[in-house]
Amino acid sequence: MKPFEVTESPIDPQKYADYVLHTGAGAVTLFTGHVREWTHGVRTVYLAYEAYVPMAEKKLAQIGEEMEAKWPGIRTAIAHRIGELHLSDIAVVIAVSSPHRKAAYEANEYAIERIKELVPIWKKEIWEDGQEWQGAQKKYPDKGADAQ
Amino acid sequence: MKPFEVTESPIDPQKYADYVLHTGAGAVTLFTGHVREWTHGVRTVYLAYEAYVPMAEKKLAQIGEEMEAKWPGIRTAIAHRIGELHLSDIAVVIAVSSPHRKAAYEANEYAIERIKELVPIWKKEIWEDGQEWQGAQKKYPDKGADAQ
Amino acid sequence: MIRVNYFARLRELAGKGQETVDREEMTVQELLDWAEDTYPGFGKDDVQVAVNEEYALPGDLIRSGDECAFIPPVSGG
Amino acid sequence: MIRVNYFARLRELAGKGQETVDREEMTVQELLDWAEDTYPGFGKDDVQVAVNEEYALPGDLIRSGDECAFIPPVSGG
Repeated sequence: MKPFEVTESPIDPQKYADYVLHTGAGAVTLFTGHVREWTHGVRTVYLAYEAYVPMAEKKLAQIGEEMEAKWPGIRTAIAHRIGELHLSDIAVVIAVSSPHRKAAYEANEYAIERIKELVPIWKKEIWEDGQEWQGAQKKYPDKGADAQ
Repeated sequence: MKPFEVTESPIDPQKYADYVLHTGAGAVTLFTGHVREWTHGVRTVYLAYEAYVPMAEKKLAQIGEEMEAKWPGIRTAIAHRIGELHLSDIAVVIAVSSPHRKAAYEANEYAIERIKELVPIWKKEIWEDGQEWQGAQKKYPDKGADAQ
Repeated sequence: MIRVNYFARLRELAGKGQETVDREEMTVQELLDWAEDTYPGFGKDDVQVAVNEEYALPGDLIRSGDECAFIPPVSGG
Repeated sequence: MIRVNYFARLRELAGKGQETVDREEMTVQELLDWAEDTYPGFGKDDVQVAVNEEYALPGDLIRSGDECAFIPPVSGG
């Protein structure tokens, strides 16, 4: 298992939680992002995710390094699925372990915000009557105030 | 499965994540609290948890109601294990689903804070050379500023 | 008769998990005073009382048949 | 020769996932200008360029053999 990976296979979140757990960890936070049926009143039939895979995996690992620098003592694993995803499928999983709970929550939320800013992955929403690529980030997300 | 339970059995966190997932959920946060080896420089051999079980389950359900009132649209499940727990064993699991991620993080963290304030569960730390019951809450946690 | 439950440190101090107090009614504060008298070192100022599985205030009345519990500082999670 | 990759909306617009640009060197801005000229509607102001899997600035130089990618607004998660 790679701790920072883009995969075409269904995601088993427990695998990532197990990866970050160790005897120094008192808290593990596991975030999973799922395909939701309704967005802004429009019904999603399915989503299609696409990635620039080698760069996306590098950027996930970079986010992990940022996290471990900001919250010393945590361990992190992140995976993002690509391809066709249907209702309730997991698109992304973020696992963080920490000696204490506060860092586990904060670092986990930081990870999903950073993923949405800088990891080259794209989502197309497919509705009953149309489809559209999503995305509207800052032009230079990597150089923003949050970047380390 | 009871969504708010105190149990003597090992906790399978995925069961609680599955319980809260539904097609309206875009985010699931799963928190697990684990037995940690070192606390304040002292090595833990094991922990013994004890609960006033019927009241503890009521209080867990009350916390769930508080959460669903504060963050409409979320779904919650919480379990706490009692008995002898060893290194890395899960003591508590909190699962929250939400249409959007922010509420899933916030509500989950709220839950663990409230558990530590008001749920009648006690932890005894057993070290190589001694043991002690833990706990130092406010006298009336249920009536505090956070209570709804 | 009022039933009382002990947990954690208080269970070890009392040497029992539960017992009954032979009273028709008393306040929460009177129950705490009784416990302090009966079990030296009880530490009533740091102990809450639950009546019928709900936290009670010092002036609340306990009646025969109620189920009480002494709740020392909790430490779940 | 510079290799360029297209993703998402840009892949559909270009009708291909990758191609080569026959230049020895050019800046990131020149590559974006070339893309806008070649594919009307490219929308270069909202597109970043990665050079060898790292985000690059408009003035950065791209050399023959580099692997580039056009990165439209991302939407992972």
